[in-house]
Amino acid sequence: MLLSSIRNDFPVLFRTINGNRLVYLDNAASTLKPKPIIEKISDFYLKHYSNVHRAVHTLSSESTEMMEESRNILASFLNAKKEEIIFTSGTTMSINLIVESLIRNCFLKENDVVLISAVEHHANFVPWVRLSKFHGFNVEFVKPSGRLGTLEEQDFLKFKELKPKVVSITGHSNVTGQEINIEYIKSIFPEAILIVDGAQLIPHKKIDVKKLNVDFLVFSGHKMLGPTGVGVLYGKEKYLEVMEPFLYGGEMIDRVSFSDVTFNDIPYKFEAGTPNIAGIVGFGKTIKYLENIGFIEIKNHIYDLTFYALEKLKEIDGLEIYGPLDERHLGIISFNLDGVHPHDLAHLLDEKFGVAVRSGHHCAQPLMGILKNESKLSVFPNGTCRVSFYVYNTNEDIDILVEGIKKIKEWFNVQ
Amino acid sequence: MLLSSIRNDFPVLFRTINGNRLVYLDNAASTLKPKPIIEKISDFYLKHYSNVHRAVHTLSSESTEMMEESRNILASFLNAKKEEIIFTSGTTMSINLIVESLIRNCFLKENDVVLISAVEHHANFVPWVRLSKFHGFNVEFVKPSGRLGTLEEQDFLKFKELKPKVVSITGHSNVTGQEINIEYIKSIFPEAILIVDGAQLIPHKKIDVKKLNVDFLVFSGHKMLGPTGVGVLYGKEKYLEVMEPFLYGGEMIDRVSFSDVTFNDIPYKFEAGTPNIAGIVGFGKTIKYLENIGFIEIKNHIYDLTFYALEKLKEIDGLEIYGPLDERHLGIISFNLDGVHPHDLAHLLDEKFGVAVRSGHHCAQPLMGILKNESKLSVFPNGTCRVSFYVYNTNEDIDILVEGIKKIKEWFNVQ
Amino acid sequence: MYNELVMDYSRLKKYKGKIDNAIVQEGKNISCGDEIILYVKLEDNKVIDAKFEGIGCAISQASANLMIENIIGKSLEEVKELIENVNLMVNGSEYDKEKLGLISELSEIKNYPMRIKCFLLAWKTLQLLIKKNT
Amino acid sequence: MYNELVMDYSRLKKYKGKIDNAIVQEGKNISCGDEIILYVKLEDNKVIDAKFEGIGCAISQASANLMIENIIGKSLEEVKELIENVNLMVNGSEYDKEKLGLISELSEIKNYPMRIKCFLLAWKTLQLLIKKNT
Ligand SMILES: Cc1ncc(COP(=O)(O)O)c(C=O)c1O
Ligand SMILES: Cc1ncc(COP(=O)(O)O)c(C=O)c1O
Repeated sequence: MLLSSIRNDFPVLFRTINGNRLVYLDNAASTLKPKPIIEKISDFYLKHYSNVHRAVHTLSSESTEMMEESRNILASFLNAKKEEIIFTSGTTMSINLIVESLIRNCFLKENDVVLISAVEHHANFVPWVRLSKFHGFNVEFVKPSGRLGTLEEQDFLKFKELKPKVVSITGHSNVTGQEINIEYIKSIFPEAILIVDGAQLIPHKKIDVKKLNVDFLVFSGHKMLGPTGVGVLYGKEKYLEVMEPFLYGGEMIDRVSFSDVTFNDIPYKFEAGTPNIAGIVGFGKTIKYLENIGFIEIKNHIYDLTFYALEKLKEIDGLEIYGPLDERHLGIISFNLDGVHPHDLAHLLDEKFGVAVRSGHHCAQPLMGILKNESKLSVFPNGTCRVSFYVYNTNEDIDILVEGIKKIKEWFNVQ
Repeated sequence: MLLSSIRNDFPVLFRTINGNRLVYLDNAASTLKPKPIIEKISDFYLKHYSNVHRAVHTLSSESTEMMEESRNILASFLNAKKEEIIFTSGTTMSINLIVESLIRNCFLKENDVVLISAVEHHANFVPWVRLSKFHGFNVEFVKPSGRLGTLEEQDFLKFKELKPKVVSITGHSNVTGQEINIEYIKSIFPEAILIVDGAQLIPHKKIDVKKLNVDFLVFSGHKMLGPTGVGVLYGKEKYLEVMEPFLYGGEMIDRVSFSDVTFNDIPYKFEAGTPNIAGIVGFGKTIKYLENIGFIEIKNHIYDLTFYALEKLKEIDGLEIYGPLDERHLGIISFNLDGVHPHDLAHLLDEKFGVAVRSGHHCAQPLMGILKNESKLSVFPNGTCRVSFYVYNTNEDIDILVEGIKKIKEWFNVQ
Repeated sequence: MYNELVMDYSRLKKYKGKIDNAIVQEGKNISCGDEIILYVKLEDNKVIDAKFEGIGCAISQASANLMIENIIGKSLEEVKELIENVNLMVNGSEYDKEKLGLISELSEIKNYPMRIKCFLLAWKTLQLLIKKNT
Repeated sequence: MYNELVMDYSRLKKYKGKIDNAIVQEGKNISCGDEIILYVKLEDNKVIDAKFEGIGCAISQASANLMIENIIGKSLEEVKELIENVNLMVNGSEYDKEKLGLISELSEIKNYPMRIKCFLLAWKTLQLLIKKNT
């Protein structure tokens, strides 16, 4: 599929916002949905839907088959076994599952060390910090020493001697757009359980979990053209086999008596209750859709857009860009315009130019504190503007964005 | 809307299964989905979709408004405050949230008593039994003393002196179809935290949570024509305010630092991460759709079908029906045909007559053990056949079912 | 939303600064980190002077300036009425347009749920100040 | 799925019962509670007799009866081959149809993922019995 014709799959791109055509640059929050995926979901509901796993009738067989087909698609996408693919409601749930399960299994105990970074999304930050209060393990933070929020490889080396039991790191920052070198981190902490938050990574990078040798990899459907309410937890079989479940209920059990319970095999052990069947079916279709475009093509396209945008944004006086300014910077650009609050900038870009961008702390308050200390702006407004690209974006989108920023700058009389 | 014309909203009802028209009687597992709700979801994805809550741009405002509109619909449906409506991925997740949160808050402590019944679905059974092992509270079980799995009011009285801290009971059994008298249970245990599993109750009964005075009420969208992956947790404000969250991540926080976290207001405190936005929007539409039919009409219709089916099934020699045989029996009928394994019956009903019914333990293994002890059959096959009705079912559906059972009986040469 | 009124009032300097011997109240919008310090001088239950310090978006600044302009010289009773009407306006309810004067030209704020917090920062802080000091 | 073969073999009586001094193995399908007790008599690595007790659905009973009929008189090697081919058939893979004889008339089972457990109960139990005793 040609990226140039892909826009036709997204009718919302032909909407106008206050008279301007929509320029959607909030993809890191969530992407738009193409017609073939929406139709797959409708079609499933209209013709095949019923509950899965538990019945012998035709509709239930069809639903089960369609859901398990999605699991196969995800497994081969990641080069995992199908038993290693657990469907969750999203990245947040996936991470909470891992943390709580490690605790219930007494794998994480008092005084153990968990290493995360200071650029994590709250989803990979708050569970660790909060549950450490109840269970007494210690959370350590790799803080960025590079350019305005950039994690450098040596930042991790300092923690080697702490022998962290768990290292949980984003594969791609949702604020600075920095891609993190997971291979390198794995090589520093070969003994640790390595969890990778792939929410921003997987949308543009096909990962071979065997090759990368991560223990857990989590991501969400909605950030890669897929439906809401569905995410994936990949976990190595050897961990999943012994881990205590997170949610208890139907389908995840083997035998239930008044005194105790035994559990079903993986992956079902971790999928209590009726799953988001339509979401899972839609997610399988999503992977097929993206593979049809080609992940190499997707990454190249996003790379080109990022490069183009960085060049143009750098030209604007008083505009401060966060994160690395080299090839590690991909897909997401956070910035501030001196003298203009990010909420005003985002609001006006939408209102006057039809450009949808995000403003705020992007669920990364700890990183905002760090950027504030290092910012060269006269006032750091405790948040940033963020633009982020996906398959349907064009250079013209970026031109409209840049024109918009310039006009708003004039309007605010920023010198 | 007339129930007679409603079938047109469900195109799948016009499918044939091996040449027979589909008779869908597996509604207790999950219901079919009507066109208006599927279209609402498609339309939302096609025209308005983006992430919620966090952005100032137009699409995000629209998505947020549509999602919060669903919350308002659910709140007024239950006569709750909108802050008391938490969206989850389903009943199973709702119950797990409550159990784990009560534990984290140290509300449930060693030696405390939790009272549940022996007819609970695993979703309201396994979390209590399993987590009691880790945390040392005691789970007590109200066992049915009535006809073949029927809970009687006096069964509860015996537990009064144990002063349970928590009473968690299904409002409607998914096996016997018995509607449970929640008012009565509330009156026996006025001091206990009362949790009602409404997964099978809410599809046909509009509950006023203020009047019923329950502390928590949980249910799933997919069992009442709604989308998969979305459920509701109603909780009294006074509990939600003080409870520890279950999932940690974005949107549920207030302030995040390297040392601790403070939380957002309810309901957001309990909705970490990107919600199942399309599912929630669809669920709001679902409630409107059902209210348009009218909950009284729905209940009457299901009552008529149940009465008709019970009469007809009772006539079949060797067919044993479980649960009460009075007006407490509604919507769901579990039975066994002597000498025919429920899997065979269910399979043949589908294969030869297009009738979709469920067979097995219905995620209620403890109850199966009880039924086995009390059964009058020559061999109780450790499971039952279950038929269940919803708005689109007709007496003709039941005629086809009964004819099918009779033919299969002949075929198996059951005397 | 960004009409001339907002732009002009967001840049206004005259109500910015400290007042000695005034009642002081801090306010914070945690979601965006914006802060305000409000100074109000009361005499005989009347606001005789008010100023504020702090940073924030244009909407929060304009709203704060308009607020100060509208409370100076007013009795506490009148100020409370003003706050009440602002809250009604923001919620999209019926309100007394005359009482709000220029402020009502920002009524469009009700359509921007994400910006209401910005708009209300000063007003919430004022409300707290009154509650604590009367 | 429910052809005459299944119906007939599900009702067969001749392979039901105990065998004294045989190797015994219990099997259980936890999801439906069905149980089987398998009795196998070996001599010189050959199955000289086999029977089973237990209840279950028609498919599990037919499958058990067909299994017994097909293993009596066979060497352990041949039995293992049989099991292998049954597993292949059930998974929808290529298998040696001739080796399975009548059993292959139940190959449709592969289209009923919910019933495969029923079909395999006897076979899994046999597999376990062999594993434990050789
Ligand atoms: C009574 C009862 N409780 C809980 C559940 C679990 O609901 P869900 O699978 O939607 O989480 C069900 C349905 O399977 C049920 O019937
Ligand atoms: C890096 C990162 N991790 C985790 C998340 C949370 O994902 P979700 O909201 O789908 O659970 C996000 C997105 O918001 C993210 O960008």
